[in-house]
Amino acid sequence: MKPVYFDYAATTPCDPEVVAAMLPYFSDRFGNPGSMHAFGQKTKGAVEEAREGIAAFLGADSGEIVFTSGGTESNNMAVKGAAYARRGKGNHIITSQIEHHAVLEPCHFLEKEGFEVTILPVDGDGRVDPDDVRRAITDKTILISIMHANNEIGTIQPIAEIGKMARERGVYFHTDAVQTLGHLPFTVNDLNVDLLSASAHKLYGPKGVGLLYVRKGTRLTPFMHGGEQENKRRASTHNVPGIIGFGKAVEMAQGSLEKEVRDLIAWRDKLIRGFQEKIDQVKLNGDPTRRLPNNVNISIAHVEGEGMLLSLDMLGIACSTGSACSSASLAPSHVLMAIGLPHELAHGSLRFSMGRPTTAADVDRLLEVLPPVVAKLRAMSPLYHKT
Amino acid sequence: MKPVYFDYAATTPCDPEVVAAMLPYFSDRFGNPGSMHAFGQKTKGAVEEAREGIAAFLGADSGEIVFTSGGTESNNMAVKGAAYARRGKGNHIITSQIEHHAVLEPCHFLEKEGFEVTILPVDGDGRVDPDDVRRAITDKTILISIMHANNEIGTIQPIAEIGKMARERGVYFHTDAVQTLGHLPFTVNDLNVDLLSASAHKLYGPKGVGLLYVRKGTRLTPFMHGGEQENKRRASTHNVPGIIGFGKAVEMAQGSLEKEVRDLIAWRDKLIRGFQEKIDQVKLNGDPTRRLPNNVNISIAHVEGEGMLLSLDMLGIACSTGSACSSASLAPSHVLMAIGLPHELAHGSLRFSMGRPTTAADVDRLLEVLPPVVAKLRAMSPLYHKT
Amino acid sequence: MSQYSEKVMDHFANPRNVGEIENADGIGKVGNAVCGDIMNLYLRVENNIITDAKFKTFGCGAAIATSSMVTELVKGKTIDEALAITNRAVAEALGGLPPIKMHCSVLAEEALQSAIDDYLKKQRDKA
Amino acid sequence: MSQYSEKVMDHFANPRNVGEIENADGIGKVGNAVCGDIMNLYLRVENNIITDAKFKTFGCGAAIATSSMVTELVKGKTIDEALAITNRAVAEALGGLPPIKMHCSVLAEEALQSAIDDYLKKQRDKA
Ligand SMILES: Cc1ncc(COP(=O)(O)O)c(C=O)c1O
Ligand SMILES: Cc1ncc(COP(=O)(O)O)c(C=O)c1O
Repeated sequence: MKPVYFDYAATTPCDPEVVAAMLPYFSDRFGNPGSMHAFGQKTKGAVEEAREGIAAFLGADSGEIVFTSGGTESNNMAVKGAAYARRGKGNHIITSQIEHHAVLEPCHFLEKEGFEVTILPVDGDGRVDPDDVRRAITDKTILISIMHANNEIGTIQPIAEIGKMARERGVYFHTDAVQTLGHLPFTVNDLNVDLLSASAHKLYGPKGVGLLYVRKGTRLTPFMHGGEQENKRRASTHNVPGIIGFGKAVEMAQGSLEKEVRDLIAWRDKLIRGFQEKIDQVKLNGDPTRRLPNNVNISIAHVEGEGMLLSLDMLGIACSTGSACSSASLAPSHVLMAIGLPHELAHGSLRFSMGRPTTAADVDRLLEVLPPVVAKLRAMSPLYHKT
Repeated sequence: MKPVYFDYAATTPCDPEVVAAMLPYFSDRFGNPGSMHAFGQKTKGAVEEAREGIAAFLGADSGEIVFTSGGTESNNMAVKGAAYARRGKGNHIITSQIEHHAVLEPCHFLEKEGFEVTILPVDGDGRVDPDDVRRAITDKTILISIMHANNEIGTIQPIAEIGKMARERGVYFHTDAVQTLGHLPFTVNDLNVDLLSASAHKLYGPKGVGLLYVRKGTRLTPFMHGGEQENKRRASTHNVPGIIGFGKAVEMAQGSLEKEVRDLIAWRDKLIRGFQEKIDQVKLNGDPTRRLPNNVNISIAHVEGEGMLLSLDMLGIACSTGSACSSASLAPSHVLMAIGLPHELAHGSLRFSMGRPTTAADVDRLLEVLPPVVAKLRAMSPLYHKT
Repeated sequence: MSQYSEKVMDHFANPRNVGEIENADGIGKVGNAVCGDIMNLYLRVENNIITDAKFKTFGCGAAIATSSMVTELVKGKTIDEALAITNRAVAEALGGLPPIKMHCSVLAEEALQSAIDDYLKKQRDKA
Repeated sequence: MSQYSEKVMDHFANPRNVGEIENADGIGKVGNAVCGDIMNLYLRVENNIITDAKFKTFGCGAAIATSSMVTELVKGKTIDEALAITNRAVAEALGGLPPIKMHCSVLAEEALQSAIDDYLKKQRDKA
């Protein structure tokens, strides 16, 4: 049987149309957009067209889009760039416990450089309380970075509300929208953000290309220092095929977003209900309704995540886990810890994330395959006792 | 007539074999190498194979290769990474006037952060004097960064000698080999380097992927902060197709390098002689013999570079210029200034760079087309008087 | 699944000797939920020879495979022979473990030591 | 060549009025080699009307095109009319210039002003 992929939050396959759009830019239209000759001007035009399409989708000006190498770079550029640019004004940054490492690690780096970072807690569903943000803002606060939706537990944050507050206080506001661009409908004005990160490979575009939206007037110290590309904001030869692919991916998302959200929410809720009916002692992680349409994250008591993941993989189902055993650091997911999950339940977590190619049959198959896997592993577990 | 490309130093077309190697990794083998399931493990294996092939070509261990998004990132990572990691030991960095902006700009950034940077001059041929390096080293020196060969004037630097000195003094040594990987034969041990940057799109690989060689034991603070990829040295989801393409490009260079160097040197010297015979008041920029096989950089008195570039482009020949008019900053090339060229000659510079697809007929065509272009523009020039 | 050897995958997918031994002669319980691995090992010992071994494990693939392997390795061994089984021996019998999973083999060794300690203590208590 | 408009490329490729005018009635020389643009403008003036204009320019494509355009624009104009020609007018006549090239149109305006100043000074000297 063909393996079924339930890990779209980790990465997505390039849509064949995206690949087709990229293909001419590898060997035929290969010029460097920075070159003045015809080879260069041709690709420059194509890059600018992609930029305009993406900007329009985001409700932004094309001059506000900076292409990067991915979500991680966008987050580094936003956090470090704003911090260095506004050091004259203050040294305080506010973020949350459930941010991606690509926000938290730059913050930790900046702490060593003399910045102060407030890391806000979240509630049991993984939501940041806007009142906590309000209370944390001081005269020295220069940047707030709160993600749009969490990649592990799918919780959607009250971004617009926090953004409004940030604007009132003259604080830059960044959101990591890597999990939401092309998956939820929004514009940068809806969200009240100054900076927004996205990554093409999460929406059927290629790996290795991302963007940072930078609202006009937002000062940023460059992160990638060097040549004068991207209006001197981000150096390095443009990844032309990547950018073209990103443009195409956004164009396609624009067309299919609405139907996708509807389908995915139905399947997501069917999976959640189904797991809870078929398996005892299952907990849903993350907000039950304010969550990504494609995200199901559960903790299954008394079994460990990697064991379930491996068993599912052998049965042709690919998913991910927040278990310690799956990471190089041997610590369980910081997100699951932040929502107050006991260690044992954190170790027993599984994330199933769906995508455009997911079918109703895939969902049914998963609902059939998981319960016996859990039963088999629970039979080996010294912790499990039927309730 | 088909346009002829003489700008391989700016970027190269992907070899069709490289594209073919990448293709399966967009939509079919698309897994995230960080994922534990079969989709991820398959691409992880492919990434590691590419790493091993490239490492072998460089005479390095595969554990010493870190994949990045290009030459700019590699340079940023090397320079900033070494500076932050060794701040306890000292704060002094040595580099040269003819480095790429992707080295100079990180250095300027670090100056604002309290580091001291010595920027060494070069001689009229663009060579750094190893004795200057020796004299510049102090007890506080933590890093020396000198490029392997210059991208504008092609001069090859005495890297091995400088590297030996650096090692004796316990100073990290970085070289920007973006213009030489796959174009000159060398290993990291030949060069005595601790850190070496390269970029795939300069050797018929894809744009948006590069590498930093990091000699075992070299301490670097991460530049791209975030997840645990690349042994925690460089965060962000791997650009799998890009890395596979890079691996293939290196494999192909390995096969063709020797013959290419021979052909290109012959054509290079034919062009230089030909220009000097057919056009009066032409100066070769860069070292006449210790130069990249594919690089011809000349200054033509009394005409401006952009005008020549446009005229050539209309006649189907693509090249580049160090003229101010071609850059956003309106300053002529810092490299041409560093070799002591008067402004007027800097404005009249052209770079022709050849590549694997270049033919003898292309070379002849260029020799035919340039002289009348120069004559036409000189007829308009208030500066030109026949000698 | 290139992370694990075929042997590991086999012992994970078809673990040997799962379960508990009633009135076991030696019981070892190691690990805790915080670090994500719990291993319970049960031994039946007759005339100083381990005649049966069973396990229950909460843990990753490697933890289950090492549990399974250690029960296989000890069966038929004398107590002294069993005491000489190191974590490396368990890992090697599985065709190797990824470096970040070597701690699972350590846990298996500890479980075995602990079960034997328990057996020896019970013997002393009887005497 | 999307950087420049078609008009710019036309005036660059086929520049009008290249050359010098012997015993010109007004000569303007502006720019220098350091900034990379030098423009020399020559005017023939009869009865207060510019009857001929020529140029010699060292500079980029935009510098050559603006030189060519300004010579076209002034021909047949009175001195007062010519003085009213701004850099924007030159740029517009060329279908626009990229922002970083607007300084070339400024240079063309300056060359024209300088040539007319020279003409007026010579007239005064004669009188
Ligand atoms: C929320 C979030 N932020 C950032 C990233 C990093 O993006 P990339 O891997 O493209 O650098 C990811 C995914 O890896 C993500 O899910
Ligand atoms: C010598 C040198 N260093 C660094 C770079 C930057 O590489 P990339 O454009 O891949 O970031 C280039 C080319 O652009 C180069 O020629």
